[in-house]
Amino acid sequence: MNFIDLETHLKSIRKSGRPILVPYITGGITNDWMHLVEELAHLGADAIEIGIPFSDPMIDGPVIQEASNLALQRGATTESILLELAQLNLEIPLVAMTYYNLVLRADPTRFANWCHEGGVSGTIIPDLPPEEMRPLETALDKESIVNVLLIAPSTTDERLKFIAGKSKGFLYTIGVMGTTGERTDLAESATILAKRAKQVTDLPVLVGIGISNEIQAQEVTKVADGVVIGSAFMRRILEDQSGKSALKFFSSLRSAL
Amino acid sequence: MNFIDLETHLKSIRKSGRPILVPYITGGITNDWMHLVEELAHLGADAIEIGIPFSDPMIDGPVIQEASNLALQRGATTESILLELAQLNLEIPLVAMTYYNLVLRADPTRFANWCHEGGVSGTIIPDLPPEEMRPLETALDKESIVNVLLIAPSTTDERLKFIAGKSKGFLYTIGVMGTTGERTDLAESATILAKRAKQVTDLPVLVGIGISNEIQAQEVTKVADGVVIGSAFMRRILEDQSGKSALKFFSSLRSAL
Amino acid sequence: MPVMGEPDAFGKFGDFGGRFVPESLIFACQELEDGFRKAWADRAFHDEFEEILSSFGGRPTPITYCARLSLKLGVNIYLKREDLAHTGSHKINNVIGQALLAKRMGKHNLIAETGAGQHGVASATAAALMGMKCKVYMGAVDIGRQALNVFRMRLLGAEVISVESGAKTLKDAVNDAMRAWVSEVETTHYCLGSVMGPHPYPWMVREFQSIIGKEASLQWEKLVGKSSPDYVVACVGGGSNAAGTFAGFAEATSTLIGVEAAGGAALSFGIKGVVHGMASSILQDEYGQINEAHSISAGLDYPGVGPEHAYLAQINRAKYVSANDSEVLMAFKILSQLEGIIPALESAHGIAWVINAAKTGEIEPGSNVLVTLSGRGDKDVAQVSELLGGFSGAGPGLEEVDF
Amino acid sequence: MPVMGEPDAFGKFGDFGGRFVPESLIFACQELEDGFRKAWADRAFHDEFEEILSSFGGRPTPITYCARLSLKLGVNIYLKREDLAHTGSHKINNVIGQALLAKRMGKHNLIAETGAGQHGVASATAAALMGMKCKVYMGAVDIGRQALNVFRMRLLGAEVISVESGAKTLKDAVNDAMRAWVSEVETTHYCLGSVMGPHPYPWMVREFQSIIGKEASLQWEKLVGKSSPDYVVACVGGGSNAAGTFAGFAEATSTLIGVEAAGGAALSFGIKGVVHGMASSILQDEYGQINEAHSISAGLDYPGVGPEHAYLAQINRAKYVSANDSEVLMAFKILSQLEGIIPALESAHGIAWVINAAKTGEIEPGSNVLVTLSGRGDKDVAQVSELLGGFSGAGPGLEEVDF
Ligand SMILES: Cc1ncc(COP(=O)(O)O)c(C=O)c1O
Ligand SMILES: Cc1ncc(COP(=O)(O)O)c(C=O)c1O
Repeated sequence: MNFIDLETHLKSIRKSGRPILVPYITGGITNDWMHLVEELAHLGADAIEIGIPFSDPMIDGPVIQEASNLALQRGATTESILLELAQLNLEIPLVAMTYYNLVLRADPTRFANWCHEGGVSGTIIPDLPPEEMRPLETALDKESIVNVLLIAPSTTDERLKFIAGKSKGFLYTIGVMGTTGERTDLAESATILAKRAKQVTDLPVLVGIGISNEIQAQEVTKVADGVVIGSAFMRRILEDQSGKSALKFFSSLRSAL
Repeated sequence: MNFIDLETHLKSIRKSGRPILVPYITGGITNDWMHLVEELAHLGADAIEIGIPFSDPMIDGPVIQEASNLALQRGATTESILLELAQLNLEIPLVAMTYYNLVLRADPTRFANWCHEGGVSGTIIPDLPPEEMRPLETALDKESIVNVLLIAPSTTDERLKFIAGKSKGFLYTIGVMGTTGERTDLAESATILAKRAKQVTDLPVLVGIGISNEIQAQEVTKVADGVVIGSAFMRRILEDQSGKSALKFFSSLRSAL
Repeated sequence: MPVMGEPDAFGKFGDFGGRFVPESLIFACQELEDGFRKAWADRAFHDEFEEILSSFGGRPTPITYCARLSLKLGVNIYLKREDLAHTGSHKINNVIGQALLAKRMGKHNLIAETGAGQHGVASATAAALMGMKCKVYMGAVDIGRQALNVFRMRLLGAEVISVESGAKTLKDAVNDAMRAWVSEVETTHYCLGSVMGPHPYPWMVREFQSIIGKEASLQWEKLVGKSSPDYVVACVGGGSNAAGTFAGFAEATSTLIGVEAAGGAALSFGIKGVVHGMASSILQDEYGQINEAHSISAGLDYPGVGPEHAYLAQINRAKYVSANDSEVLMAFKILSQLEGIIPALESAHGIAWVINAAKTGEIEPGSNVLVTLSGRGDKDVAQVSELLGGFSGAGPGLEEVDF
Repeated sequence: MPVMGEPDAFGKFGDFGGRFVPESLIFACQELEDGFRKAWADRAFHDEFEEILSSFGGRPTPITYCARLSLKLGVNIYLKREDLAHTGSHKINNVIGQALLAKRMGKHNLIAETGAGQHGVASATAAALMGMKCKVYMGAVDIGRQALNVFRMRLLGAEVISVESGAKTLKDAVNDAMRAWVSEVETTHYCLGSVMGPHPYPWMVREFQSIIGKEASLQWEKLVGKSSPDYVVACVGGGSNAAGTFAGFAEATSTLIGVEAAGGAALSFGIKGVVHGMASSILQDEYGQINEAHSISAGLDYPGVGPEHAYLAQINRAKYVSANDSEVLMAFKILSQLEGIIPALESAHGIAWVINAAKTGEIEPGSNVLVTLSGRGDKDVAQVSELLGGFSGAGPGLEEVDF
């Protein structure tokens, strides 16, 4: 695998004027999930977030919970998912998303190692606050992998600056106070927060959590540099394991942005 | 009905040297219970104790409890039983046994009146202690009916004298610490108590509660002047409502004494 | 002479009380009276009694001001919290007293009657604590209805004896316990559960329970600062929690209110009679046969009432009223939802009356009302849930209470 | 520096604790920490907290000397009686504190998680008392098992929300409560039930529960006269009753013993990890997936443990042991039959360890042992009866206990 620098890659897309589109997929969710990852890349994903399933995913709503359980039942582990990724050869960066207990259990160094093997450019650990990320960061640094930090509508200005200063790759903007999952309306909070973020950082600002359709994606990317699409995509995989309808949904999103 | 003085009658039997034998029957226990009363008189009963059934018969064991319930279900009341007795014409005295609530509910004067109508010579109210018997006694006195008091193995010497002094008709000796009902062995306590009673009173001393068969009756009447036979008789009526086996049992008792 | 003093030489409170038992029990009652008299005159006995109630039983129980309910009703409601006593009701006060007394008198076996099982559990508890044997008489019907309490008693080491006589409920359990006592009287103490039965029980049980009223009146002074509540309210089954409470306020100006279950209101609908060794007001038919009582709360299903209550009613020192099942269910819910206290259904009778009386103005606005909460309602939750339509779903009757 | 002092700036006790939550909850945790800090520095808050625990909650709870059990074991056993607190366990201490704090912070809704239902009932109680809305998250499986507690909560006006995620038990209820909190954080306080979760919960809940240990150490001086017990023992689920108890003796010479359920012994068999917002010792598989805990007592069925316990174990100030289900059942019976106290199955873990340790001589004869009896066992009676063979008949296992 060729190593892709996350921040450079995303910034170059931003520079091109196109909104950044990052789909999320739970690793190991189906037998041919790797194929889906490849398809996403072909269909124009700018990066792909790979979820490593955890038994107690605190920030995830019902769809991702179900996907995580399914993947775990199918035997997915941190190692198996990351090492499977090594077989891919993509032109876009991969970002591994998981919870901190899996990192600790593997040990940060081994985890960083597996990420490296899998060609992962960045990590997202939503329950790992910046104050506690030193051990992981140290391990990731050795592999030139970055850790992406999150901000939320409730994040204070001061803290937003602090987080933006520590985040690498991009800034993950939690669009809504809540768990992952689709919402009928785009939360106002998403746009407001994206605006606040843009004022303090040059990092690409991607909004995740709560983006459910093209209209919302268009709306939010008026301010933000891009979006992460999770539950809306995963729900379609759970409903149709072939992934066809999910990929179709992604295509139409891509055309809209 | 001709009035029979209880004490005189029993003393004359005692004088004849024959043990006094008093069967107990629950009033209203069968349709022809009056007939059983007559039969008992013919078979040599020296007096008959007529139980007036109460819902909560504190000193009665299972047999008399069952008999009381049956009689109540058949509609027996204090008044109905006592007034039915008026139809009899016996040569022996009748003694009404019941609990104080029925006396109070009727009112002592009315109760005494009904007793008088029924040709009853005496009453036994086991839950009415001598200290409380004034209202009943006053009412009974007017009808020349006597109230029989009870002593128990736990009665102190001093109290035994007190009770013996207040009892009329005879002294009812509770043979055993317990409820009415048959016992395999004659309680030693019965003989001891009868002896104690004989030392302080000239009243006939009759032992009741716990006398179950001829041998026990013979044994106890070596000391006491007679016995009251309750559960052993009533059990046979409950088992054979015709009363035949009960009467047969009574006959054999009579022959033994 | 104090209003709630000793009964007379015959164990009478006015016309009520006495010792209407078969001669076989007279000696035992006398012996018990003597034993109690001596113990109660002995500072050491009081000390031990109070020490156990404190270190084991959880006394003193607090007085809780019901802020939200008081606001709604416009009268100030205070609860004396017997629900916080060990085993969940005031019954523990009495059994600790009697078990201590029994031990002092050299009797190492206890027998007790029970209806819903609260007194049985308390008796089994006292027996376990003091290393005594305990037999509990309980109607076969009640055993079927109160399986959990049966198991609690057995767990505590007591033998539960099924009473098959009569209607197989509380009244019959009393009969059978008394019958059993007759034949075991030398080694056995009969631990009666309320201010009923032959002398000295009504007096003795009231004395043991008077710790409720004594505590409450001292606490009242500290808490409210006035000399006494305007109303002192307690539910009445046999009448022990009421008697124990009233004992602390009988000499005060408080209006004393005893609340019976409408289906077991011996003082409202009873007639003077004699049962279970005492003369009192008793539910009976025209022939003098004792009626079964029927109410939602097993602990108030008793056709009689303690004789001292009949006396207090006669001399107009206390007033006796009743609450029906639906008022009680409502009070049960109201106290739970407004104050976070699930009361025993028995205790909810007192609350039910207060709610009604406050609404009708019988209790003047601004009055201070002390209600004895005789027990906690955990034991009743299963029954109430059935009455309200089961555990699952939104079930009727659990909408937020508004009145 | 005190052994059980404040955690560091990151909310850590040594290597454990912290605030491992999504960024959406960071502000709420900070706000809560600030609110708690201010309240806890305010004499008026302490006064109100203590006043409610006393007038409503039944504090102080007594210390009971177990005369018969002590005689049998040859060590002196004293129980701190949290079973006598309102709602039947120590859980009320914490919820009163949190509900008061929430009100002070202007939040009028509570959410809570519950396993067996004890913390849910306590939370619903505090909400009813203070006129707050309350939602309780409870695993669908637990709802099925604990129908009575579900009804108690609803009776108290709380909404019980069935958790359908994961294994549908306590751990999943915590997840769902946290998820719910994220979206309601402005109006809602998450009333966590033990010394777990993100900072400041482990510290705050320990402070609210430390009333157990503070009371006990004062009572101990009066009662026993020695400066401190040789052993201080408490069961450990999340660890709140143990932390609250230990807080009163951490500076003393007492050996502190936490007793976990053998099937949920996070400290004996767990590995350092992060779950529910904290770094602690956690039962997990080789991949880091969290294991379900399994024990007879629902309240100890938790795969983690409060971080301060992990710290106290690390620095060897407290020792953590475990008791298995059959030892616990035996202890449950022994305490019932020898002392007249039916303990919660959770609390019976502490007793079980003491019995074993006294028998093996691990506790020297003549030692003074203080055990926190965290709750009463009424809630467990139905379950135990099934385990012992049902309510009726002589059933196995209820023969008088002899050991
Ligand atoms: C909680 C409670 N309250 C009241 C009563 C009624 O008894 P008493 O009137 O003797 O207080 C009972 C009887 O079982 C009870 O359990
Ligand atoms: C009675 C009782 N004890 C102990 C516990 C365990 O909790 P903790 O370890 O936080 O005290 C519980 C939890 O539900 C409980 O109900």
